Amino acid sequence: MMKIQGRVARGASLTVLALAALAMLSACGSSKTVKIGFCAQLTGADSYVGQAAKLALEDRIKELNAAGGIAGNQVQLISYDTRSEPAEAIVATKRLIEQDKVVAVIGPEWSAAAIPLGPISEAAKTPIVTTTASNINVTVDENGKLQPYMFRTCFIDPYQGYALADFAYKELGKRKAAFITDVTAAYSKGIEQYFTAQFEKLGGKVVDTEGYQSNDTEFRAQVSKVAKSGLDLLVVPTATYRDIGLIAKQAAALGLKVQFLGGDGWVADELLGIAGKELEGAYLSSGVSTESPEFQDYNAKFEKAHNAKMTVYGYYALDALYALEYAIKTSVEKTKKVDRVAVRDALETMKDAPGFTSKLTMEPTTHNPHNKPVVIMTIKDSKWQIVKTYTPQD
Amino acid sequence: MGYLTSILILGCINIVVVLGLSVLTGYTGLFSIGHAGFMAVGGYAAAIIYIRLHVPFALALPLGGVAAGLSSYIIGYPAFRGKLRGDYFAIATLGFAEAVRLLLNTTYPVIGGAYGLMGIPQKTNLPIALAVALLAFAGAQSFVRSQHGKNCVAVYDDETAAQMMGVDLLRTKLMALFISAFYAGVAGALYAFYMAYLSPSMFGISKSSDLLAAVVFGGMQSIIGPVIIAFVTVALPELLRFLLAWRLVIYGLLFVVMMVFRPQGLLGYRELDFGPGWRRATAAVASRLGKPRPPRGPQGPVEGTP
Amino acid sequence: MSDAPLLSLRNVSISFGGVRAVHGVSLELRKGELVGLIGPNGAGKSTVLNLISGSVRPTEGDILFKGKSIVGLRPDVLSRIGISRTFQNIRLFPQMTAFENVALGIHGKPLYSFAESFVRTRRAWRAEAEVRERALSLLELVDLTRYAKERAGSLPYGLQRRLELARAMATGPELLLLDEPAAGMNEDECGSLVELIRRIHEESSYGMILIEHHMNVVMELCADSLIYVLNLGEILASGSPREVQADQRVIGAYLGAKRSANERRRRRIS
Amino acid sequence: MILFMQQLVNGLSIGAVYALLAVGYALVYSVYNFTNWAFDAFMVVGAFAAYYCITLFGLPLPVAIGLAMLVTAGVAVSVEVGAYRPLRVRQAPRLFMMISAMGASMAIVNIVNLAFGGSFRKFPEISSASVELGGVYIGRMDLFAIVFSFVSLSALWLLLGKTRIGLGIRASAIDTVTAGLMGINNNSVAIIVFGVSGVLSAIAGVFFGAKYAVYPYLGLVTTKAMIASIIGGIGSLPGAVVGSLLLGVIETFVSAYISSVYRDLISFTILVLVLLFFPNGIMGAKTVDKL
Repeated sequence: MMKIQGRVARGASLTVLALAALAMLSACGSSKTVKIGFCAQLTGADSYVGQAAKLALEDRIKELNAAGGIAGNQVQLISYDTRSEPAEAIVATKRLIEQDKVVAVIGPEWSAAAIPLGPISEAAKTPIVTTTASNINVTVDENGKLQPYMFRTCFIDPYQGYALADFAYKELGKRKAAFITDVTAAYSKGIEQYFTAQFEKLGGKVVDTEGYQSNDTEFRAQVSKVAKSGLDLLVVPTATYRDIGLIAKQAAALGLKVQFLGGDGWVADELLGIAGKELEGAYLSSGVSTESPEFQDYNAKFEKAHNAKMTVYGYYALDALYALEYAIKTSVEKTKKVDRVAVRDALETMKDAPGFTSKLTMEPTTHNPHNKPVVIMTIKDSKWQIVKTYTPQD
Repeated sequence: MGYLTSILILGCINIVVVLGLSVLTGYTGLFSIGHAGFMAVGGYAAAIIYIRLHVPFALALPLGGVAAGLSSYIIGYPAFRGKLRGDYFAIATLGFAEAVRLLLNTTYPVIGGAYGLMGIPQKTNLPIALAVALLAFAGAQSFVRSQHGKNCVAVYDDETAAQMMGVDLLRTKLMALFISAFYAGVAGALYAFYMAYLSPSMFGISKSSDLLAAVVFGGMQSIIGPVIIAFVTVALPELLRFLLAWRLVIYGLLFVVMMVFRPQGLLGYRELDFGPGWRRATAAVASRLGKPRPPRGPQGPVEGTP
Repeated sequence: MSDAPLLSLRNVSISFGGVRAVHGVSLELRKGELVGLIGPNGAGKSTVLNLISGSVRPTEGDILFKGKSIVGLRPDVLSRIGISRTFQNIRLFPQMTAFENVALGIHGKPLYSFAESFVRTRRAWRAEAEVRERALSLLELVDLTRYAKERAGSLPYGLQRRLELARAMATGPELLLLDEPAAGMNEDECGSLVELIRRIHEESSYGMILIEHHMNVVMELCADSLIYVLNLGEILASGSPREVQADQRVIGAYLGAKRSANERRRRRIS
Repeated sequence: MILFMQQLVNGLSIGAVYALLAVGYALVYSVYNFTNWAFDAFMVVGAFAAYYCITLFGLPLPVAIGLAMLVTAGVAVSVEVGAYRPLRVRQAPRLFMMISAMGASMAIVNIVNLAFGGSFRKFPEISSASVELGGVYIGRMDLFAIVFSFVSLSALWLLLGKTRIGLGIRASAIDTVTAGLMGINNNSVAIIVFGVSGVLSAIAGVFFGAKYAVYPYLGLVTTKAMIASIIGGIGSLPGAVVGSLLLGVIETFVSAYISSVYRDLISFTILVLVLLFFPNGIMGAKTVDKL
């Protein structure tokens, strides 16, 4: 009996030892390096979101380090895969903060994973800059309290909902909207809520709201029901291109000809592949667009280097990195070292800092980027086309 | 070192639920692929009574376990009365766990629904997790050696013979399920107070099948084996994190290899020692054999039984 | 009540989907009496045992134990009120040791509460010691103490038979049903088994029903008591061993009807 | 009224997808009464094989489907030989086979995901056009699915009922060891059974891919097929089809008339209720535990 216990005990202690060694190894590193964490969906069905962004960040950091890093510090990017699950995102973020001792974290990209990180970032006093999590509760919780260490570089759903409603009512002249919403996604519910508020304020009416759960593939029941609701506009604020692709195909199969409207969750070239024809003439809101002229040469360079197409998620990630560059520089000027709290303060008071897509100004009370433009796009013979740009002032 | 403690804490939490599951699957032979459902019930129950009813953390933990244990009767009672066995019972537990997860998904305004329940303070730290794990381990060891525990093994080995020897099948199975659900509930509560956040998607099918695999790999009718594997299944994915998608392929192939080449798992069917009680008894027999005595006929029923 | 028979079957029958396995069987057994139950294969002997031990439920008739009807009670309830049995094909708990198998008979109905199985109270320890004491004495009785820690599944056949007997006695029964205990045993193993069963019969006050094919075992053990002969689910005859052996109907049932000499000759040619 | 009819047709069309899968699932269960959890992986392999036959090699649809059937049958048989046979020969408890099946499925699905990436792909050939009958739209694909599940059911019924191989399969289902003694080569029976169920799941994969999209996680729908075949009566082939159509219609009416958010919750609740109160489903065989 003893022989077995001995062997097993030794096995268990070996595992623990290996773990400790691994932890030690990655914790140290030359003192003149600043570590930035990046947590994104690198595998699984939504890997299209994380992949391009990771490559874009690595390119930018190579440039920075070649030019001497940020205020003399070489930059190191540590990225973890969250497999589009909130629990994994939390564990990965904790690992970045506690073990890798990063000064700040970029990502996660979607609201469901970003919202719970508020209290965690505050406890660890480490700023987190989410890239495309547009739900309002990411930076301000339900009862209005600001999450001090949470920031974002994309516009927020209220503004996206507002812009869409305004465009649908005034430009498209639609009066009776129906919704098919992913009730399990904070992002979808957010857009539905703010769109309805603005649309009804303008005099429109929401005739029917149908729900579904994420990862559903069957929408015929909802589409058939909506088709009979006398709608002239079908708003489908899906969190990923997959849902809208399926809904559009099934709507076509059921002979429903209606004007589609959606949010920036649609943005992925795969959507054009699977439902480009069915969504001809649909409109959607998006942050910045890969089609806008000023990014064409960057896209070309990126495509040549990685033979993968650049995505909007990459632009937002770069915005987050630029914001951190500014904040780290300010922190070094003020406190002579790269300090998490100093970086946070710099982010909060950032005014017209150089960004990738545009100048970055952070609203101190809500930690949302100030007047980030919303671009309204349409799908014309299976390609994105920019139609109009909304900026928050008007 | 924060990260290492988080692996140790998550390891302890996994150990607690795997200990409960090894009583149900390893010792009583009832396979469940729905134990994430009981974890969810325990986690949400503990979090809600803590936040809404201000029940102290030390009480919320066991109460979470009790809630999960009681919920096990919803599926257990009809299943065992209907003599559900093998695949059927496993699929029934899968159905139960998915129903729990989907139900939680639709509770948005009340307890956060699919967006998750926030506002849970982070109470679970390493000492608490270790203490609960040790307590669970001692409890499981003591249970499997008890008369109730042996009855479970009898139910696994031969239900009909066990019944003939006076074992109440329904009560024994419900007891084993209650224990495993209670352990899962406590583990769920520990998890809730560690992550400071709960979302239904944390308790999906993949979590349940990981737990079942931990018991089967650890070895049937063994406590130590599943405990080691329970810890490894938490540490390994973190270690293999750099392998990204490949780790799921390796993980899947590991299932097949283990089942084909070492079905009894790490330490299956091999209890490491019998514990003190045993040594005293054999000594007593040895001393009596020394003195020749006419073999005493079996007395009537032992006093104390009705 | 005290003179009511330990066990009485009244006109018990059962049919499995049209096939009448047992029909109109009645028999009585007093405390301390050892009764034999013999008959050709498929006569329904084991079914009678299954009826008494509650594994199957009779379609007609009644079964009384100490004057009270026990039809429809679960086997574990029957075991607790004093009915125990061995099985035709051994059904020990293979993964458990010999000691654990016998102990299981004692604590089928656990002697302490669910909570005490986690935290042993003094009462629980005493109950454990008691169970160990009785189990070891039973093992001693069937001479298996040496194999106490062996896995039941790995014991040789003859020892498994004796272990099953010890386990059946462990429940503290008043009625012991033995289903072909000597099956598959050679001569001297039968001898020592007969010796063991006789000793148990003399020293205990069990009522016992013995199903057995080894005629010498039955005849020897039931020398001064009754033997029932079952054929095609009905009681063909009953009486002392000598009467039963001489009864033409019994011989016919076992060996087939006596054929005239020439009929045998004709059959051999074709 | 048209909405009712449309929803009924929607229900039947989803039911047909479940039926295609449930028949394959019930076949393996009826023969080996073990839940073949690797079933979703076969479906994924079938869908991807057909998709890449068309896009990479430009093969016409029927040839692509034929090749997909072959590839999937091959994968199914190799999974049987690799992951199940050693356990079956050793008569390991069925639930060990279940875990081995889960492992095989996890490995295959993730290999496909790694090799081809997780994004959605559209089947170029099969158009999802639908025909309109009095205001009710019926997809051509759905008709194909309903027809095909009945065809495959009756073909299987004939194979099992009327042919010598079928007799061998049924014999080895009842008792593998004795069947072996009777000269039936159990291994070849296993190859036939898993080959056939591989072909069925390939068809279901291709069909699902065309109706929805081709992606590595399309196998999740097989849990619904499992529920359907349990409702119909586990192990009974006609039960699988009936259960599938029933589940499809119930699901659609729930999401149409109650709320689509509760659809899956309702189907899992039905599963638990059926398992608890009619464990043999509508048409399942009563299994008595021989004492």
